[in-house]
Amino acid sequence: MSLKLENVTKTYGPVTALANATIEVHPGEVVGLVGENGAGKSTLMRILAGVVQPSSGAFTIDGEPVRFSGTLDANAAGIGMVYQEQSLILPLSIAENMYLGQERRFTKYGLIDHAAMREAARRNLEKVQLDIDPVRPASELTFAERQMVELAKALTLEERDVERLVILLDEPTSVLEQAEIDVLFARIRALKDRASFIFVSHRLDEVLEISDRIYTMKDGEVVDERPAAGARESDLHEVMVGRVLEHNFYLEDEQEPPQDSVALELRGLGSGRAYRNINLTLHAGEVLGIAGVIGSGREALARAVFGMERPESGEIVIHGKVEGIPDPSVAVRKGLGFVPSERGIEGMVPMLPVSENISLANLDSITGPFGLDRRRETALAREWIERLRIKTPGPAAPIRSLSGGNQQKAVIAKWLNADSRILVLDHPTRGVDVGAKHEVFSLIRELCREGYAILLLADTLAETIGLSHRVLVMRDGEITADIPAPAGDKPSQTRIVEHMV
Amino acid sequence: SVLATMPLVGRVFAQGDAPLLVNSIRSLSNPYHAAWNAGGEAFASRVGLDYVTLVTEGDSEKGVADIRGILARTGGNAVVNVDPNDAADARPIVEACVEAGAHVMTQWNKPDDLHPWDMGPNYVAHMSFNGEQYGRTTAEVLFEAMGGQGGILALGGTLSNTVAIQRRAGLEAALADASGVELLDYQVGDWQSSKAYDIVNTWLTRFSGQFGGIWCANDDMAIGALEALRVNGMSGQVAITGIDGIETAVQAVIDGEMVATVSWDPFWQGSIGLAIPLRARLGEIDPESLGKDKREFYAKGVVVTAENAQAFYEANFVTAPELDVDDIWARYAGPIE
Amino acid sequence: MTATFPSRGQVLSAAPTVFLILLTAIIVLASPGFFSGSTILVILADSVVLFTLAAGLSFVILLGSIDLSVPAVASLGGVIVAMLIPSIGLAAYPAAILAGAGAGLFSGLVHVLLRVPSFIATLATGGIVSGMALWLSSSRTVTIAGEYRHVLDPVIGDSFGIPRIILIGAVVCLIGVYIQRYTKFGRAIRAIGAGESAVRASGIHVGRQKLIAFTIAGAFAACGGALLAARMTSGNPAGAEQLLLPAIAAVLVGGTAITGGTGGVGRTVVGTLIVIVMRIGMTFMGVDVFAQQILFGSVLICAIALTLDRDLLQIVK
Amino acid sequence: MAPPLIALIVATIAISLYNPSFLSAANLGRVASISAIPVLLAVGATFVIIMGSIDLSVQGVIALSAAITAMVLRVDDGALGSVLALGAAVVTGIATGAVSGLLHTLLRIPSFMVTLGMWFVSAGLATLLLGGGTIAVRSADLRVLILQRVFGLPLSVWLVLAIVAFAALMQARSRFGRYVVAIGGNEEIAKLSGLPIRRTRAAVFAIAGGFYGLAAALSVAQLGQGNVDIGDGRLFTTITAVVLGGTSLTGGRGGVLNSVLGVLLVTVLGNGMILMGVPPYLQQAVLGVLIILAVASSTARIREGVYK
Ligand SMILES: Nc1ncnc2c1ncn2[C@@H]1O[C@H](COP(=O)(O)OP(=O)(O)OP(=O)(O)O)[C@@H](O)[C@H]1O
Ligand SMILES: Nc1ncnc2c1ncn2[C@@H]1O[C@H](COP(=O)(O)OP(=O)(O)OP(=O)(O)O)[C@@H](O)[C@H]1O
Ligand SMILES: O[C@@H]1[C@@H](O)[C@H](O)OC[C@H]1O
Ligand SMILES: [Mg+2]
Ligand SMILES: [Mg+2]
Repeated sequence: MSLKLENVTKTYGPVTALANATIEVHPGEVVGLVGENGAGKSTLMRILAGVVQPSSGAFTIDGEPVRFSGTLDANAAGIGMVYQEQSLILPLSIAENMYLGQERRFTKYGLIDHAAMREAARRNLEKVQLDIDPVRPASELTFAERQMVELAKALTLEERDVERLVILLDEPTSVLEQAEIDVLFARIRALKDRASFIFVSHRLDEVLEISDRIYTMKDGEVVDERPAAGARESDLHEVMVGRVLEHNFYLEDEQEPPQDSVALELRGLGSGRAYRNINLTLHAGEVLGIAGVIGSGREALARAVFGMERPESGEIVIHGKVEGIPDPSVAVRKGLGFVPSERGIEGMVPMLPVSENISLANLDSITGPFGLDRRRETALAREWIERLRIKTPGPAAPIRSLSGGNQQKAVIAKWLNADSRILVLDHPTRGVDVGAKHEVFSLIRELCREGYAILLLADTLAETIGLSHRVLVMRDGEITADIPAPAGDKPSQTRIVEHMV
Repeated sequence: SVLATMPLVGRVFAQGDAPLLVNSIRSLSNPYHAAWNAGGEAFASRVGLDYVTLVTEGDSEKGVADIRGILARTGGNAVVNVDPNDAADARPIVEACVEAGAHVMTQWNKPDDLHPWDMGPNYVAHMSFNGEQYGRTTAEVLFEAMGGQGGILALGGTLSNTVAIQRRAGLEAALADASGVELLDYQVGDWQSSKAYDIVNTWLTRFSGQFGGIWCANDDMAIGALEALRVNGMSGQVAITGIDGIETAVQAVIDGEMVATVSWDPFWQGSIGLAIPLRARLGEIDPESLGKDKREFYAKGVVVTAENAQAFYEANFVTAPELDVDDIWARYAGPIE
Repeated sequence: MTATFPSRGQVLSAAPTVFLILLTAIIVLASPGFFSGSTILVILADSVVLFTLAAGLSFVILLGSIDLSVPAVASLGGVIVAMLIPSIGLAAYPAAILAGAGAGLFSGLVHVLLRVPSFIATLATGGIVSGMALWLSSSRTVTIAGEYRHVLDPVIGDSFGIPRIILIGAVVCLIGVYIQRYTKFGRAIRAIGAGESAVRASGIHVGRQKLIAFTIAGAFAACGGALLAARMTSGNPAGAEQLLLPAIAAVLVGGTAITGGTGGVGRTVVGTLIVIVMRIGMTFMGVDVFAQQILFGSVLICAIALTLDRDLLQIVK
Repeated sequence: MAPPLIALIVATIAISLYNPSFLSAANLGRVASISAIPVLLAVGATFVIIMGSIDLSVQGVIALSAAITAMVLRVDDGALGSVLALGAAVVTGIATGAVSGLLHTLLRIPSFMVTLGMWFVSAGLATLLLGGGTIAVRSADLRVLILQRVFGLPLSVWLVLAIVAFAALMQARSRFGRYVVAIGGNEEIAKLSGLPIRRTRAAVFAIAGGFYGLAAALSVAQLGQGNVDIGDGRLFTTITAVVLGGTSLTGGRGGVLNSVLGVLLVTVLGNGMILMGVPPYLQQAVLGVLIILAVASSTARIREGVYK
């Protein structure tokens, strides 16, 4: 089955999300789709998936014009999508999630046959090598497990009575670790005789690895198309961003040695089976990266440092003072800041303006003699917008209307405004495009120079190594290695992976 | 009297000068006040004046605000008959009426220290029924039906409600005089039949076989009690009394399922409460020269028992009730002490 | 680009006011006497108790929670005032407000510490507070005897020809608006309503803010109850029972979303006036009582349909 | 074991220690029969609440349906009239619920506000229809539902049991039931999965209305009369029962059977207070404390997450 979008345009009020985009997907092909945040990738995929209707242009399958009025139509035509945002319904079981909207297949006399559905779900979970009981509610899964379940959900299309499938993957790897990515890629390759794929990612190396052909989008237009074979990351980067990929992506040459003073120290921190007996020191001016696979406990540890979750034992020493088990409000008072991985939920208040998000962690900064001073707040927000080059129509724009990278910068601005000298960054570049990533990286470098201490859980291993002064490796809740990563003498990925698994 | 001889009082007033007749009651969703409203309407059409009903929906402030609104709209040219939501509401209402120059009469509820004679001629009178007396009367009928012996249960109205408190006091007084009767439990049914139904069901477990009568502070609860007994196969075995004289209760008395209720004749309350202040406005009576005993008085209720139930039913529910406003003192029972 | 941003939101935030004006215009057209100075004063005076309850409730609704104990707390406030005036005079008002704050704090504790949803927590504490009011008053309306009426004068008297209660209402309004718009607490609760997790992750003690919100709601409710008692010269342990729905309606019609995060005390002023004007207006226009409830409900739905900023609610539950 | 079930057992034991006749067959039958109407209401409301919405129109719908029931019975209180009255009550409930549901979905107004408005509208309509009066229907055949016993329990109890069984099945095993949970769990995702959101939402309100309508007809049958106040006080007890049963007000979690437990708990507690002689002015307060304890003990395990 060949899919084709021709001169498709999609507008949202004054915003043009897609402008005369044309792409084609041939049978058995993996098509890569790259572009900056807001380039229109998701919009294009959503049109193919029947979720969004194009404002104009033609959509044809094997030359026949089609018009989907919803997901179910697309499914019936063999098109399924894994969404960029997580899309499992937490209270429902895994099996129920996988067949949501397709219950009819298991319905007899108006009743759903749970056992049959469970069996079918189990078969599809096996395809992604996930050995979990499908009756468990989705809420019990980790972030990455959920993502794999979503893949398995898309693969249920295989059971359909359609000859060929098209599976749309919108940033499926952003929360996955290498091992899971390998499983995913293996699955994609195995399915190529039956299915075509569109694969969206901000990690260009992945795109090059898995795709046959790559489209690049910019400002709603498809600006480039090339075979993956022979293409290089820097080529893609150039068409995407309009300038050459710097050799020095992680700004290694801006890395300066940390200061001697210890900003944060963990002594014997532990919480059940999640992590045990964690000891670490973080210096001012240092980026301390923590590497580890899913389940290594690094995420729980990072959250515990900021008081989002309670450790059961151990103590936290901040600027030389032993602090009790923290609570976020205490942590902030002691000078900690936290950029969480779930930006939309914990990082920002989507419907509030940029300015109110920036001031949220330090309302004192906008308090005048008569209470909150809105004028001061706006002025302050403008300062940060300028300093961090946040792209926004203005301080009053709701933060949810910004692109991911710019949202992330606003979240960081919140902590800088709160005078937090110790920052816990949990996947700060998740879903952020390469251009914006670069800006976040340079911000991290700048902060280090100013003596900020940063505990980093990066998106990829390369990023961890590239940005950190030191890399701690965690496995099964314990620290298994402490590897220096000075500028000019970065450890290899294999050296770190050794300690991870 | 002009009222008696010239039914269309409207003509007595110069064009545009005719006062508006106003009944202010709790709501139209209960049969008691619905009948009250019907009385008001009947009276208004008999005298040919415009009429409005105001409802408090149980909200005192709304009750007061609505009356102020009417006074503002009519510039005080109104005749107001009010059943205040709460005793306390009577004062602001009366003050507003007096100030605006309207004539007002209150029923049932008013603070003890608010008196018509202190407020000038515009606060014409206050009328009530002796809650204690009738609470006592129904209790006595109940005891008699039980042969003066045995345990009884009582369902009261909303706890803090003045009328409920008075009726309960009557019950207590009757109990004090009846040595053979014992009050086993007093519960609050909030005037509602569904609550009464649930409570009586539970009583059947707790006091199984120990009681011969249920005294209820109103008919709605009596009906709930009655149905609870019926569903447990006990209808007719336990004597029940209520108060209000609503149709279903009178019917139950006829059927021998209740022993008594008391009718206030709300149709009459809704009409006489307009007739008295209207006469004052017409100058037919001079409130100032009425004695205190006529400005704060009890009216007579009708105790409905097996003897008179059938006749009462026919006079009040089969045929349309007749206005009884010509002799305003016909149902006078005495001063309120 | 900046210019296009606030426009839609601003239009909608003005909508309740426009609605109020339209409503008033319709009533004035149908019944000209409505617009006289004295009517306006009457309407304003009659709005104050409801407004005070609704203003306190606004804080809780901004959080995305609800406080169903408002009428019970208000009644308790009324009973306390009526009981204490003979012994402590004017100090009875702050005493009542304090008791209300205590009741609100209790609701807050049940909600925050025991993690009981506010709907249930406040329903239950409402029951407890009612029990207290009944117990204190021995289940009777407590009358404020004539000799103490002078203590009521600050509430029921006039100043410069204006009922003093209107001035009190204005003060309550200023206090409420100040707390909500100019304090850190006010900002925090609106943010909590809009996205609690992010607020917590910004180092704001969410539980504490919620406790304060419920405490304030309790204090305002008791204050409203005290005003009501002064106006009625008595404290009825069930006196404010019927004010819950109008108070909720006033908050919502003013444009504070039931889901929290948007709105405020200032808007509740407009909402309260809509509710009161609507109610008195119907009496004024001589709308048949049988039709009044139907009309009230319909106008409520229309008002919200016309003024709700749906952009702020991604999902309409 | 489900926390509401534990609470129910604890309450039952405590009360029967104090008053052994609580466990008598006769009393259990009474508990069942006074629970029948609240169960219907709670089951209807459960669907709405699982969806994350709320329905405040319960009492208004009861008033209107009761008015219609009584009016039909006034014309014919025989078997035919009774069947028609029952049908009319349900249809009235469905229609009122559908109006709420449509206003809610088409105008995109939160259910809290729509149903608040509909409460006023339907109670007002009922008042208008009845002119404030009460219609006595003491001899209507409809009353067999309450007065006729089968195996010791009134027909109404069996009817409600059958309906609960059907509703529970529908909730657990039908596509519709699944959709309701999915929408309550996360509406945006449900929409992406192609579920018919609006239709489901509107249908849920209509169905809930149908349950209230049936409850209204049973109330009329039970009390032998129809009037506007017949549903007074039912709203808050219904929602309390649903939440006590373990259905979360934020949606996505809970079920019909939970609500049955919740109703039984409320009934037993109310019943117990009278059996144990708690003074009337304290009953609300005691009930409040017990509800807090019951809900708190079942939420105690859930440590994270937003609750409002
Ligand atoms: N629901 C919407 N309402 C308004 N505008 C939208 C909406 N969805 C997308 N857009 C617009 O469409 C443009 C393209 O967005 P889209 O999500 O397709 O980008 P993307 O390429 O997927 O970006 P990313 O890499 O960040 O996922 C955006 O710049 C935005 O202006
Ligand atoms: N509701 C909306 N209204 C207007 N613009 C929107 C809306 N949602 C998204 N956009 C636009 O879409 C663009 C991309 O948004 P998107 O959420 O895809 O960002 P992102 O970088 O992909 O972040 P993430 O990866 O976390 O989703 C932004 O430039 C933003 O302006
Ligand atoms: O409803 C009550 C009525 O039944 C009783 O007779 O008087 C007081 C009223 O509140
Ligand atoms: Mg995207
Ligand atoms: Mg993105």
